[in-house]
Amino acid sequence: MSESQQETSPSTQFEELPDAPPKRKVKLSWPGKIGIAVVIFWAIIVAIGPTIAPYHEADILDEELFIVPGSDEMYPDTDFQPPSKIVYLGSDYLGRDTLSRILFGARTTIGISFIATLLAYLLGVTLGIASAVGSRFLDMSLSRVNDALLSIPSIMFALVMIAALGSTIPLLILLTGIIYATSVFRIARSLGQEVMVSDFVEAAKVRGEGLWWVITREILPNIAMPLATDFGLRFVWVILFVSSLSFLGLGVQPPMSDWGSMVKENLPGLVYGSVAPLMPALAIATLTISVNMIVDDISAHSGGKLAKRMIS
Amino acid sequence: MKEVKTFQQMYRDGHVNRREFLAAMGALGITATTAGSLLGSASALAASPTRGGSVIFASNLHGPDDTLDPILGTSTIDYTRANTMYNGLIQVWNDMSLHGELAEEWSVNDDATEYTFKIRKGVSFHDGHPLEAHDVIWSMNRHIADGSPSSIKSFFANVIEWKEVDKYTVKLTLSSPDADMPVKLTQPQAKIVRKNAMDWWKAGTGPYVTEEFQAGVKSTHSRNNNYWRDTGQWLDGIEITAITDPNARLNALLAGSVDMITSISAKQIKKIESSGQSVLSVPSGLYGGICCLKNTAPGDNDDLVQGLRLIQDRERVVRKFLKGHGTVGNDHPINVAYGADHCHELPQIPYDPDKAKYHLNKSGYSEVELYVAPVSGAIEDTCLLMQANLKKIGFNLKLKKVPTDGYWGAVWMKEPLNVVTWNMRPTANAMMSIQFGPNGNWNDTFWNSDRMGVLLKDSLAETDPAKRHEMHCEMQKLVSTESGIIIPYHTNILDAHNPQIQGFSNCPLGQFGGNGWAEHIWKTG
Amino acid sequence: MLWRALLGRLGISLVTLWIVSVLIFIGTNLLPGDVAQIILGQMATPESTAALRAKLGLDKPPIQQYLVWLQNVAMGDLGISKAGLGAGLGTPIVEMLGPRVFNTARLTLLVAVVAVPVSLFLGLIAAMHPGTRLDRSITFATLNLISVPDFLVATALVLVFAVGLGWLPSIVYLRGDETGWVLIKTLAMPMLTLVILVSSQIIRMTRATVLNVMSSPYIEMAILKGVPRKRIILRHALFNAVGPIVNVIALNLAWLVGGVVVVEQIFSYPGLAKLMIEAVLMRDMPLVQACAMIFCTTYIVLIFIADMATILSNPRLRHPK
Amino acid sequence: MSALLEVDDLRISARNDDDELTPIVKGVSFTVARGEVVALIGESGSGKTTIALSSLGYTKPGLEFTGGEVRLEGEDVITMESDQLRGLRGQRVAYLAQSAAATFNPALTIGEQVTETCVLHGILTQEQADQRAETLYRALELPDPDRLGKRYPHQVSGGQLQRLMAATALCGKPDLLVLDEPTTALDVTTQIEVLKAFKSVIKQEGAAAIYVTHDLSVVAQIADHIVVLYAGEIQEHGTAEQVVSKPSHDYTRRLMHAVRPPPAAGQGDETSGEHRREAPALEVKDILAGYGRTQGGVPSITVLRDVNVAIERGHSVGIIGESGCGKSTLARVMAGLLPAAQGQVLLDGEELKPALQQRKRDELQKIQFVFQMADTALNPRQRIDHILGRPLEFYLGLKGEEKRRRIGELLQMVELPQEFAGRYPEELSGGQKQRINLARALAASPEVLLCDEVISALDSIVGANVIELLKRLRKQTGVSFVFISHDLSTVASFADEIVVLYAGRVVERGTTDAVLSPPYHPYTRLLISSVPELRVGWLEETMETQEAQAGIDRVVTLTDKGCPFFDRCPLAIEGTCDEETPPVRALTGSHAIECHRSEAEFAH
Repeated sequence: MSESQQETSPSTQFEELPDAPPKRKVKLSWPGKIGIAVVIFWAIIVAIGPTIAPYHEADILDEELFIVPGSDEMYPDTDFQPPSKIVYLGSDYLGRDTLSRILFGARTTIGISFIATLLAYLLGVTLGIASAVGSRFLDMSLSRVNDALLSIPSIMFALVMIAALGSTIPLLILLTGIIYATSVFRIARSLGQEVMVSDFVEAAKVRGEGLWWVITREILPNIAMPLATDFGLRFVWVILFVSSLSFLGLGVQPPMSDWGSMVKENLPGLVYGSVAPLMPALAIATLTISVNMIVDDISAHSGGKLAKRMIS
Repeated sequence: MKEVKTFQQMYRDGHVNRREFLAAMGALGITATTAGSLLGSASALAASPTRGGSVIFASNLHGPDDTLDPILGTSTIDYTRANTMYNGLIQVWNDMSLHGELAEEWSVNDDATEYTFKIRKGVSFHDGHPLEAHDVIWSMNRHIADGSPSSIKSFFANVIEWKEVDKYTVKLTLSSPDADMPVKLTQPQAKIVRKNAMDWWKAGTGPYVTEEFQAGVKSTHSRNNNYWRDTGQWLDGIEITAITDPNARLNALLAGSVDMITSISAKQIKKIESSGQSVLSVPSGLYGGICCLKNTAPGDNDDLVQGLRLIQDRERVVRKFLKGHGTVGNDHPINVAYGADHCHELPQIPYDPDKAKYHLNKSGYSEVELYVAPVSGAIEDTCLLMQANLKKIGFNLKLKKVPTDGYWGAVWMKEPLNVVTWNMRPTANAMMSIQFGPNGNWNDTFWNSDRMGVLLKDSLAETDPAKRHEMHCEMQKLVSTESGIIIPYHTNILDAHNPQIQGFSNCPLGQFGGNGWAEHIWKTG
Repeated sequence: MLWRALLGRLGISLVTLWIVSVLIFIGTNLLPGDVAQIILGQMATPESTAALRAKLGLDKPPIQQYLVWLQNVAMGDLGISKAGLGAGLGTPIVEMLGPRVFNTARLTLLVAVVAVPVSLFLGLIAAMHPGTRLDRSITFATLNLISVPDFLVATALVLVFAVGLGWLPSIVYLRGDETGWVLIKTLAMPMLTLVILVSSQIIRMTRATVLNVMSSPYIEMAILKGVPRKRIILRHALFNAVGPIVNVIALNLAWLVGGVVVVEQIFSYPGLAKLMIEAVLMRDMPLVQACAMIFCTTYIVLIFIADMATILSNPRLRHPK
Repeated sequence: MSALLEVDDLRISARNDDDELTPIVKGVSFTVARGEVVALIGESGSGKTTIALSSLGYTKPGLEFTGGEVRLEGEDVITMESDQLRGLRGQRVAYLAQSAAATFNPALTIGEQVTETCVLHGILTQEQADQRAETLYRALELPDPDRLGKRYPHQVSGGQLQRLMAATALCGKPDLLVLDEPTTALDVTTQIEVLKAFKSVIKQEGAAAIYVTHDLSVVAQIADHIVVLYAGEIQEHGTAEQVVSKPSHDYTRRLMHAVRPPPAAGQGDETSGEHRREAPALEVKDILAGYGRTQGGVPSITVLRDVNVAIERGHSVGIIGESGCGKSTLARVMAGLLPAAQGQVLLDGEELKPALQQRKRDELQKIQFVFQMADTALNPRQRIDHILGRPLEFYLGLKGEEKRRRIGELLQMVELPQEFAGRYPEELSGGQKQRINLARALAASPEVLLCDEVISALDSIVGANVIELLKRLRKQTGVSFVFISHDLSTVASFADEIVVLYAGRVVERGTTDAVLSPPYHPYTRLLISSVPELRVGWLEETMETQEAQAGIDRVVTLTDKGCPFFDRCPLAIEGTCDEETPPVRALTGSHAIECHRSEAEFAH
């Protein structure tokens, strides 16, 4: 490791010993690997889901499809059918194909959540860093407003706003983004403050560097990694939040499918033992659990510091 | 069927059990639903009413705006409470005939502008005060006062005054003829309360007295021992609440937490019956439909409306979404539940995608937007089916899902294409004139027809049944071809209850026999 | 020093509360539709609407409306709900909130009484034996539970305990006179759901915090002093982990008060969250504002208490030099 | 003497994620007899702490025993079960860590932590333990012994905590003490106190000890035997006398070489006057500075008062004082990082704006700041060429090939190979990082370099190399240096002038020779006498000569009136020194002392 060549030293036999063992690369354990595989799987579904779906998400399947050969029942039930060769994951309350709707819905659910998380980061990191580097007054004002927003139950906040402004996808994304920006703000601010008092930022300040340079060259690169890990966690919360909203009926327009409202609309099937409400719920769970497993694995390597921040 | 009667008898006498009875009915080719109701009437045969016990009733909607003030009532739970606590001047029977309630009798002048009501003597309010004319006048004046919040204020827009003739006689003067005034007085909002009532709890004359009331939570009621008539009042106590979530409501019944639940969906019937609970399915004129505003695009395009009529797979809607608990609609409100006024001669509009495609192509539209709120049990499903079927013929129907709250103010009668649900009215004429009359308050497709006005007026005066039927047929034909309403289905009024509770009427004007079940039902065992 | 820290926190809490009141006022005024018109509904005429607007003070400028509202709230007068207002007999919101607050408080307390000790115990057990099978199963189970939507947990429990086994009622139907065992059984399903959701969070946090403290030099020192593991965790580590743990408990309690919409909806539990949803749907502005104020105040008070606990558990502040 | 502890061919390895083992300790053997102190000496990475901890049967997480035995009274502790280990630790073998501040649990009282072990092991009842603790507090000369147990760790000073750590270790009357760099983090004046206390207590209790350190002069004072380690292997092993006076191994000699001689007149690096100009390169006048809200020109916490320092062109000025005396604050005031509340900062005779945001770029360029911790002063996300290139670009506008060439020159200047340009800081060792840190400051072609404790975080050999480098750079470039350190011998070997700071005031200043020879300010005298000498027996001699009172560490605060050194000063005049601000007594040349006593009185 150490390769100093000190011509001036009396002997070169005793090299300066390294301070610490070289940093270990992040190596994922098997739950982490499974997590990555599942996340990649869903990413592919987002890309090609609609093309491989056997039916369209809006298709209400014809009764003829379900006629059992030899039976004289002309109008067999099409709703809440168990998985079969016609409908691989069963049919929903209207007689639509659950599999197709999950494949179509992946794009809606994951897409909305992802964009909302990105938005939350854009807002939260910008304001959080502004708060960390800005004046005491700016920090105080931003923090208090943030505290106030945090104190409002997020579902309630969304509910009031959607009731006020109508249920559209852009609004859903905007609201979710704002709601989750509050916690991103706290993390970005504390990370920013941590870096802000470090010697290398002082060094840049003594050099006379401008604020913009300090933020982009000194602060951002140093908080990027913890923020990236937190992004995963936040993404999970956002998926759950968006699902809860659509479960409460504040979501996308029919016949578009999203996983949360699929659970909601098929809930009556539960008492008949239908798998229709379980399948989308499982889709949500596989994705969120996987992301969490990856994050857990990574943060286990960074000494659980992340867990400490999860509180915010 | 003689066999059926025999089996009912056997069931009543305990020779066959419930399962055997249903099996026997199946063998006779009787559908499960019918068998269920036959079983119900068999039980009714079996048991004579018994006094005692209490029931918990769970409606479908409640909230902080629940009220005991009759004039503010807007929901089933308010109507139910009103019928439990109060009486009106006039009541409607199961056969839609009108009878005096707190009014012993009434008379009307020739041009229907003056009514005289004889108030029943010996009736007292829950707080002991006797009922007199000034109570009636005070109650009715609340609807016509300036800024009155009454939800049926418009019904009484033509009232000049309510006047006390003597202690037990009231005279009503109208500014314009109104033969339907007695029907309006049967509304739950038009209940009679004690003059200057401040606290509604003791302000009624009805069969049950309110013990406790928490808006959005529940109310409890106990028998009024000084009730002025003998209608049974079998129950000791009644608890009225609501469970908003349909699944939770059903689960509550299945778990035995409540005894009666309103507004079940057709899809829940199978589960309810297989769990040993009873379903009350009353055929009704209640319908769900689609309004195309005739005064604006795209509803003003007849081909578009025609195309949308032809794309309705009505049979499938009734079969699949209503599970048979309803009737196929023919794009006018008057179905078989209206009896003689229903026009059976009118041909049924078919499901014809090809013709629909032809009309839609001709209309020049390839895409329209329809506002949907879950205002009626199967309306959302119907629209989704319509959307899927339109997609097959290359037409894009965009659905804009909006919440029910605020729907009637913000969407209905405003957006060019919207959905609607209408309760059954006591008469075909009342129904038609509210929605399609020339001066109808709620002409929700903005369709105006002079001919319709003439027919409405004449049919009221016509005494010959055949001619009257003919007039009604013409009206129904007009509505189903020219107006902007599309009515794919009429749905039965569906409620479910614990089989121990009996004595429900089949009045199709509201949940559980027109919301007025409190004084009739009883609980066995 | 201690007092300065406490007063500082109190000041921050009050400022936050004030900002909350402004936000709530703005937010609720964004809701479309004139409250007066909504109250009057289809019966609205221009005159009656104007009259009601004047009566409700809606004709005044927004800032004045806000000040009047704030003053009333500060005096404990949350206003009159729209319910029954038209008849001139509006229901005071304080009265309407009473039973809902009671219900929410009851459920929250029952859940907290079960969840907090259980999760502290499990979290500590996991932290005491890191890497063991026990720890890994606790970690894995809680990871899964915090990853799935709350409605899935709720429905799965209904499926098992109500539909499948038939042990518990699937909805909460409170007659109001339940006590003891009957009450517990009635509330069992939402309680169970919430206990599971809340515990997973607290367990993970407890474990992470204690493990974090476990990597500090003074714990290594305690090991080298031959202190038994149990004492290391319970005396050396836990004392230093109080702050974050109390914080996470406070956050979860706040969530139980205002964030359990889905659970209250599924089990039809007449709590505050459900009341607020109903109020939003009915555009009952004073009621929405009152509910929101309760939620936010609860949150701020709980966080304040947690901060106090953190400050008080810190000997640096308790025993200044 | 029978061996208490025998370490026999001990091997310890680190296991990484890929399950590969890297040897850390490679077959080490030595013994510790009863009543004997054995020192393990080596630089960081030599495995000295790892070896010491093995006597408690403990390895740091990630490490594991891979061979050999560690026998305590013939019993191998490596193979012990955890129950046995618990009995061993604290009871028979006790450990004293480097930083007492970190190893005392902040949430528990001192008393509980001191007595915990012996009560848990059932040696003493709580009452007996409390009594014993009190006895130990007295023996260790801790203040307020009867109430100390009820206090919390943050309520006592660092030096006291370090002694309390000893009390913790000794409370259970262990056979063997393991002391891991127990004085490294302390100021010299405190260090001597603690060493004194340790030595007498060890003798009193008759315990054996393993003393881990990198500082040979400390070892010489306390150890009977010395084991010299490098990279997990023993280089030399012998009695203290033998190793210190006749080192046989190359590495030992290098360690000896790195120990700077005690400060004395004549060590200073007299700079020729060739760079001298009229005005000093940098001068601060009547500085009053501190932290917190400023009211009426006075900050709520005042750190510096009446400070005047001038740095002549090409000269190097050493600023010395204990931690908390305000020396880093002074550097920050000069750099503009902390605007002074009152007073002036002059560059080439021109007044600078107090805050750096208001200073011009070329003014900033002329004063460069070298931070203490190279670890944190270099952005871990930037490559070395980027770190060095930025000032070139920023101040000098260099770009492309020119910039690259200059980076190469800078690396050469700080004696680092060219390929380091492509590396990240975390790939470098501590000394290399400090060189980069220096090179970055030099890249700006400054006139004044502010060096804040630049070698205090480095091991002795590495530190000595950096000092050599600095000396050479000074000759090469003619840059003026402000050299801040708590180590008088380091300053003495580098500076032409010395400024002694005590509690935010300049108590003495002058040329190095003048400051290091009588007359002394009483505080300077204490500082000079506290620097350990590399010979056996120095500690005992000093303990006799030194004014015992002055050495006791106190919380040093800047007093509003009087002389801040009053309460430690052996020459203090009651009623005067605590009431009146001492006058500045100008002596020969630029030499000045701030004291109420006359030259004659402190000249002895």
